[in-house]
Amino acid sequence: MEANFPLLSVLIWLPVVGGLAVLIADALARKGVLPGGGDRWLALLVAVVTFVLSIPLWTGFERGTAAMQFVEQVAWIDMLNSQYLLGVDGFSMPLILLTTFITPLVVIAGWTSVKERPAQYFAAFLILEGLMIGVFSALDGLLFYVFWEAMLIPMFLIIGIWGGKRRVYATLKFFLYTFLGSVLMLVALIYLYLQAGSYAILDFHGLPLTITQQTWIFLAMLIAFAVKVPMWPVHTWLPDAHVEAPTGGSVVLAAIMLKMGGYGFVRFSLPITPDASMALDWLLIGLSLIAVVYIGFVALVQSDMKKLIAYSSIAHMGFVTLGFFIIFGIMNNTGSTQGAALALQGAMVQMISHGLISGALFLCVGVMYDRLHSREISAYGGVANTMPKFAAFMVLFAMANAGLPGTSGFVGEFFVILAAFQANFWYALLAATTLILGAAYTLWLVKRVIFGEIANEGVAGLKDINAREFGLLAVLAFGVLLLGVWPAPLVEVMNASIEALLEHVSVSRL
Amino acid sequence: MTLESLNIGPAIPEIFLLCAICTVLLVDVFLKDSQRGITYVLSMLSLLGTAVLLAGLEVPVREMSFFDSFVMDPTARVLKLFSVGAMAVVFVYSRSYLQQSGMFRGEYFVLSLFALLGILVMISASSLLTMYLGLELLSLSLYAMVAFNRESPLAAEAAMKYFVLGAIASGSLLYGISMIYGATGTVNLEEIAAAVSAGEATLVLMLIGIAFVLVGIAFKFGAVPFHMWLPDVYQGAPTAVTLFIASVPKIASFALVLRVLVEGLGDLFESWQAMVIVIAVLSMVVGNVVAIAQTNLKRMLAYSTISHVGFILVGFASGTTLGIEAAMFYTLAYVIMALGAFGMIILLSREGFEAEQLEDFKGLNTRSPWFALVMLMIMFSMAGVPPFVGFFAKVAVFGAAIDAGLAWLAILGVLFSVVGAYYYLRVVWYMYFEPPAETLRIGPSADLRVIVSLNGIAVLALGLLPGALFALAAGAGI
Amino acid sequence: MTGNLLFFGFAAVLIVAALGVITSRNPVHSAMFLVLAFFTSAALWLLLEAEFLAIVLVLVYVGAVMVLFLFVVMMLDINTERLREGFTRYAPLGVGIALLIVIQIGHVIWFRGADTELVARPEPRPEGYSNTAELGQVLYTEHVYAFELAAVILLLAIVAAISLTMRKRPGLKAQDVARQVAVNPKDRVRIVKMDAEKD
Amino acid sequence: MVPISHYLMLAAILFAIGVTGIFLNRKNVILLLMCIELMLLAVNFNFIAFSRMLDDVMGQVFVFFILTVAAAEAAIGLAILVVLFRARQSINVEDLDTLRG
Amino acid sequence: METVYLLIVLAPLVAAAIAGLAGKVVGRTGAHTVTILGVGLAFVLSLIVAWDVFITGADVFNGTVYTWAVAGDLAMEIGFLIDPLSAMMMVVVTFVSLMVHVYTIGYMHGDPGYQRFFSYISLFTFAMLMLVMSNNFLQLFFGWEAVGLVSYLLIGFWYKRPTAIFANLKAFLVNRVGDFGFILGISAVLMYTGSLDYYTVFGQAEGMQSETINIWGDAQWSLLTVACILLFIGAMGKSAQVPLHVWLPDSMEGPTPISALIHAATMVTAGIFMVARMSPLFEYSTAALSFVLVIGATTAFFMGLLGLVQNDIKRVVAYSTLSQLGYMTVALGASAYAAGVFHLMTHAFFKALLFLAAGSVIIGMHHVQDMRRMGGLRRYMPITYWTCLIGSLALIGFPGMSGYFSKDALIEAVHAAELPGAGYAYWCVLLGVFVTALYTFRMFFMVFHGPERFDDETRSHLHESPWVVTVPLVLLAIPSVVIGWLTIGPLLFGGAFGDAIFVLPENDTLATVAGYFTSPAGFVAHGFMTPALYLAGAGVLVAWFLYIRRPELPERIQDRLEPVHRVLVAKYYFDDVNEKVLAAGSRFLGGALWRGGDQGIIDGVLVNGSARAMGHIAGIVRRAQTGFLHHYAFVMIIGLALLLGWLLLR
Repeated sequence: MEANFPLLSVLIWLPVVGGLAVLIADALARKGVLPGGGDRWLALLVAVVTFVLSIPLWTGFERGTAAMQFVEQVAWIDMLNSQYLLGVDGFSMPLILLTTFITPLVVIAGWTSVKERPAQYFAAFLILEGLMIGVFSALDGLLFYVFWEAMLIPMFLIIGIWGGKRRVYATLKFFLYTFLGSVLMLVALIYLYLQAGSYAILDFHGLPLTITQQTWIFLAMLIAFAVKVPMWPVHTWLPDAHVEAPTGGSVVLAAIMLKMGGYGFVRFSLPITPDASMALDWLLIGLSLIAVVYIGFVALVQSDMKKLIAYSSIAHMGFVTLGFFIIFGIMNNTGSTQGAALALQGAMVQMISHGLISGALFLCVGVMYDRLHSREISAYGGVANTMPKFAAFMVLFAMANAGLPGTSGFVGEFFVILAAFQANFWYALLAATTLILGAAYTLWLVKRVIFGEIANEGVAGLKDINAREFGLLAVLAFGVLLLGVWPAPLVEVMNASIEALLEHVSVSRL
Repeated sequence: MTLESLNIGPAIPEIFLLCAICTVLLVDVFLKDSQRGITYVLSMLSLLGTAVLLAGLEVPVREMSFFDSFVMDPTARVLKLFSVGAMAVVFVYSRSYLQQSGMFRGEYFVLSLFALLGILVMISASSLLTMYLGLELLSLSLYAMVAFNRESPLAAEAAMKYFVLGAIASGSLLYGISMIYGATGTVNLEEIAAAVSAGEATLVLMLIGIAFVLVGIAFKFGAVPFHMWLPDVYQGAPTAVTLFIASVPKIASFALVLRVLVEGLGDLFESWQAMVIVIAVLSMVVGNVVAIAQTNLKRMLAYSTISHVGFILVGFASGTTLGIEAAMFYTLAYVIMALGAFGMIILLSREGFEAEQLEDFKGLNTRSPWFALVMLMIMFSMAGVPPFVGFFAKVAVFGAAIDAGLAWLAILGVLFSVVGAYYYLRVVWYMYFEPPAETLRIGPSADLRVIVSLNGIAVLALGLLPGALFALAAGAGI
Repeated sequence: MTGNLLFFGFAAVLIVAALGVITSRNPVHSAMFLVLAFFTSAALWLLLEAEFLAIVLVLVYVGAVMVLFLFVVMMLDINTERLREGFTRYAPLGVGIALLIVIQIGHVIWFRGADTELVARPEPRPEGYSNTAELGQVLYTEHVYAFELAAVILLLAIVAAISLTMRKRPGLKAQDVARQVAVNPKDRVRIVKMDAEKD
Repeated sequence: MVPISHYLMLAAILFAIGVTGIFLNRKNVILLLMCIELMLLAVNFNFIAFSRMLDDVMGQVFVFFILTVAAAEAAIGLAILVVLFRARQSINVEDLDTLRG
Repeated sequence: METVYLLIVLAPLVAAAIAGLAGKVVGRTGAHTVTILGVGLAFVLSLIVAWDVFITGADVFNGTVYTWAVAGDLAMEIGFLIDPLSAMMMVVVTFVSLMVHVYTIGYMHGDPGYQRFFSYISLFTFAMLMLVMSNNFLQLFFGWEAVGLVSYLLIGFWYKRPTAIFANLKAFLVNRVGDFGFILGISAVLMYTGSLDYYTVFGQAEGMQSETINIWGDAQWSLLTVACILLFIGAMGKSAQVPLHVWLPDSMEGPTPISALIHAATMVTAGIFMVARMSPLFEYSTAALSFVLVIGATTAFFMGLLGLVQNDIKRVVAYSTLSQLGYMTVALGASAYAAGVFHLMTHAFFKALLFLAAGSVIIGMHHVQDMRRMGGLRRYMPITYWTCLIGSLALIGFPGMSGYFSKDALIEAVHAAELPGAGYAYWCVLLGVFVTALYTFRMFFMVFHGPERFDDETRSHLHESPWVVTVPLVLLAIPSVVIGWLTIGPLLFGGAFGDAIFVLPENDTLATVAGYFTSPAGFVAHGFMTPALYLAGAGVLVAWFLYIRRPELPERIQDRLEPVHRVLVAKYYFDDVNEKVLAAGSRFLGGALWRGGDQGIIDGVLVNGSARAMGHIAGIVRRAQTGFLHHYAFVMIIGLALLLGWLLLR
């Protein structure tokens, strides 16, 4: 790969253009110009090529530096001094890879189960992929915001068109909720622009701001990111969106979209407003812990599988935000950045890991839904009898969700709990309740769905997963296990950025 | 008096347009109903000629004509070119609609061109007198156009309401102008500005004048609480007329504010800022909230217009160069979006059927994925979602507001844009999430389809690369 | 003093006439009150030495516009019985608001404007001053642009009024000379050949 | 001579009466048109009074154009009225409530 | 040597993978062959390692296999620590596991999940080895949880049985409660030492003593005590100490080999092992040791009592396991780590033996587990009878048997302890001896002696189990008899554990015991001077009297002591509290938070409420647009008046 090859741009625009191409191919197929059915293959091709192209990001990524890499810079809106500025560091690069990794899986997952307007379905996901990569690679505030918001559109359609019975309610709620959160961030971004004279995020980082300014900016951005993460109490869109979304939608939502909130915290809140972050860390920590505990209990009583997993996602994302905001307490208590680095690492790894696990769990639910067209736990029971292979995967992912060591789910939680203890005993204590609660709701689900006697005729007639589904789940299982057994490569990529961030936040902006 | 002292050069496009109108009028009289296409072509040619002349003008700086009653500057040229272009789009959209509904008469074009002339006059007005005359030229044309479908009781009702309320607004505007005249002794905007800054004006009279003038301006813009005509007119008028009212005259309204408030009364900014803010807030609130309850798309878009006016006024309320540029950007963007939205309604209308109910958009994605996409882009653009042009319009005005220390106004604005997003989303919802109520193919002519498509693409393209539009708006605040 | 007397007299009449316009049940009466109001206004304008406009007001308004009004009133043949109903229930509030506006303006004009030239009593014009001439001098020079615009507006009014009101009514019997001339005997007379009746 | 303020006050009252007429009247649209004429008359008073006060002809020129425009306006208003009457067989203000909400 | 260690760990893992992933391909024979080979290899190599460590006296091996992750400057590694403690554990684990593997061939014969089962137990062996061989907390935790996972899978092996899948969920959750403490303990350790490596941590233990942590209010708690108690909570979960013991009896829902391997011999002793491993930490915290002591004593005595009222053969053994785990814990609390670990080892053999014997009985009885339907089995199953007798004698501490040495040593050690709670603990363990003997021989007599209480149908099928079952019984019986005699000397008093176990001189209770230890035989002789031996004898006698001599008596005693009996049958109401208060409470709380918080307040009031409010307002404002021209005009005029007023009043 040549040094000045615009890799990030290609990663962003290839799926977008590919998505449009799928639409066009479909339109031509309707007119009889092209043979029908090619849209799937085209979509898959685009997704896979995007993934392959993203691998150089990993291999060519220079470890040990926190500087932005693969930077591209083109003038965009001169009047607003906003540029088409892309680049990745240790925070964003793994997330981009996660995105390119998940999308082909989503395409494959929808291969046969999407009957209605498949071309639009695949196109929406491809466009979504491009936009999501854009979010992770944009280094210009306005550009970031454009991607951030534009992403809502394909997701809105995905839930609304291919969703379940209450899809309209769910998708409107999803859109308006996240939109409401985001617009305040826009105000903050504009304000920062007016202060810095440019939209470049790195310029924002160096901006001296008073504590009042910081607080307002922090709060405005907090709403945006908190909704996206989502944090309690602005989480209620997520269960609805997940339940109603088609399988692919749920997967992308859980695996990638939620990560944007977390990403926002490390890219914006912490470095731009470190003092406000420190002053308000109690709030974030409190909300995170509520997410872990409160949502854990709520997840326990869900009767809908997707809802349960959705709530579990909220609880798990609580670890991400917890990890981000305990760093001040840790640095204060221990006087060193070691624990804080652990916390940030934990939060970041948790994001990646949760992407794999929740994606896998939603795929599992999708597998069952494709067969019985129900997401109710009570409609199942004893699935292991008829679908042993599937049951094995399901149990594996459930265990990963419960944070079993050896799976990726463990790494992040472990790090964060270890670190949280250094901030405050009670933080760690409350966070550690996830060991119990997480296991309780996940395994109770498994117990009711997978184990037991065959509950009804529907379950009796289930067919085990086919090769396509097996492949999907196996790939994810491999990822989950690999990250669990050997997270070092991932952690290594992030280390330099985390060190730099910690150094950055420990200097007051006042 | 010589021609040189008149300096008619900068006004040649208007003069050409007037001549062209007369030609169209004359030619049309002698045409049979079946030859009405000639009127259409002639009207388009008039627009083309005007545009060419405008483009050919050399306007390095501010230039005055007709004893300082006509002003030409780069901003004016941009606005005029934009108006003429938008007018052309309106004509394209309207043609098939008029043919279908049996209203394909020459008067539509003549009246539209008169209105356009009024708009051009307003854009170049440098005195309150010419501003008033241009405004009346525009308004009177519009009143007549609303009642254009003589068989429709709704149209007649709308026209009557529009007329009466418009007359009150004109009266108020005139009353205000009289006060300003009394306070400064002149109606020339430059002289007024000079008098104000020199402190020669009687302040209390100016204040009364500003209040009354504001009523007139707010009415023309359709800002709350002077907006009551707007939904009724949008709904009652034939769609082709609504399309026109909703789009091009907003440029004139912008010019009205620019010339009168900013250029003429700029030094009294502190006096009118608060009022503009109040009006802007009310517009954003009422427009966005009431639109939620609408089921008629035209009426919904009317309330949407009201809310957009609120956003435009936020730009003015900031009172800075940045704000005025932002307002101009917003106005231009709005015109593009409004054209597209009403163009879509026209596109879906057929003989004896107006696609003006929300339900009529049900399942559009099944009937025509492409036009559903176009409508989707327009709706999201209006909602202020990137990467469409409407988003940057909002960024511009909020940026200006924050810059002027009105962050709370910006926050209020974004919050209500979220409320507004709901009803735009509802359109998308009907198009994409509902099964189609009918399966008829989309009929109208190729030119309409092409232009609507281009309109939609423009909404996206100007969103992806808004630099050009920003550059156009750049000169406004100077 | 005479000026004062005249002013207050005409002003009183004007206000009464204006009130008459809005309170009359019969639109014809309203129109008549309006005519009265215009006449008194013209008189008051004469006091302000705006002779040209005073004349124009009478000629244009009373002579043309009001006639038009009356014409329409008559033409539409409105059922006056139905109009004999009261004002809206917001009347008191409405009147209150109107009074408020008057008070606001009055407050400015009389109190806050006290130190300005508003209270000045303008001196009479010098001898030989022609209001008409003065207007005429600027109207076609300085204000030629506005003048042309006014012309366009009048043209527009013509076009608009015609396009709105002139129409071919379906039941209307009208002559079409061209068709009469171009008539063909074949269209009018049909020769029917019949077979002879047979028993 | 009377002070200019008297004329202005008279104009204000006239304007108010015109306005009041518009919202007091709920029966007859023609009356609305007449009220509008009253308002314009008030404006003209203002202009002429100021013109006299400032000794500036501009006010009168303005009045001249207002009269012109008002005539055109009346014509169009009446034309609309006729259209309205033909379409609805009524010019009752209270009947004009099809469009609302 | 590192290769050997790796091989020990990986052999069972690879075997498990083959049996599990390629079960269909390799078939039943293939599955058990490969797993037995894997575990057998691990056993042989463990023996070599043990030889190396104990006999040759090789240095302690402490090495890293690979770096798991580096966060900041904290390196987290996977590595092995091979010292006497882990060497001993490796041998025990692999030996018992091997026996169970062989036994399973017979026991699971004909089960459709045959391959899966072998895969699981092999996987378990891997996990357990990872646990004991770890040189750091991370890997310890990994192994800790992994054995929990396999335990979960195996208890729920018959996933169609509602009771089984209930039990496995319960087991996992209760273990998770322990892990909850455990992970906090690790956090506490990390916070102070900045490392997860054993040696680094232990090196700082002494300094950690003076560290305090502020948990509630202004009270300063000793960080070390907090850490140790938290770590011990983990041990309580895994080693089934009160009140986290509730899962163990239910875990008997799993196949019997599992009960032998996991829920008796190895996994449940992980907690004991862990505390022994952490002895350098615990030693510096008297409070933590007291805590351990009291908990262990309570478990030892009160769980033993429950064994008296059980009628299910496996449950009796299970409660016995609980009680014995309590004994080991008591030893830890008394700083007699070596005694605890020693008891761990002997217990592993004889308890595995007892379980397998019970399994053999169950096979013979065609999966009847109720002792009231047995009796007189001696005649039909001689090998089982004799091996079971050996196991029972070892369990009650019959002089000379392995259990005698370990139990007597630890009772003596507790006697010597001076910690707060030591007196209580001593009485508990002492009376526990009587109870142990009573329930053990109650079981023994009910099963093998007395009248035959089963039907003819059963009798016709009743015969001794096949060789794959009996051979492991015999092989396990041998160490059950001799291992104590052979190893007590070096392990307890010969310093064979070397530095692996650290005891402060002032806490060294075993030193007191060493005072009267001269040789194994001498120790046996000394036993006759302690009350424990007589209590055990009394227990056997009472059992004989009640269940052979006067079988009608137990009923009458039961009636006479109805309230006590009820409490015992209800297992002190622990399960009731857990299910009705904790589980139901959680569900209730979850439901309340969901319906009330999420759906009620957040969604209902805030989200949908504001949406509804917006719609409502829209409806109202909309009505202002009446359609009446005069209203429109009116609004405009009001607006004008307000603008005017505001401007003028400003």
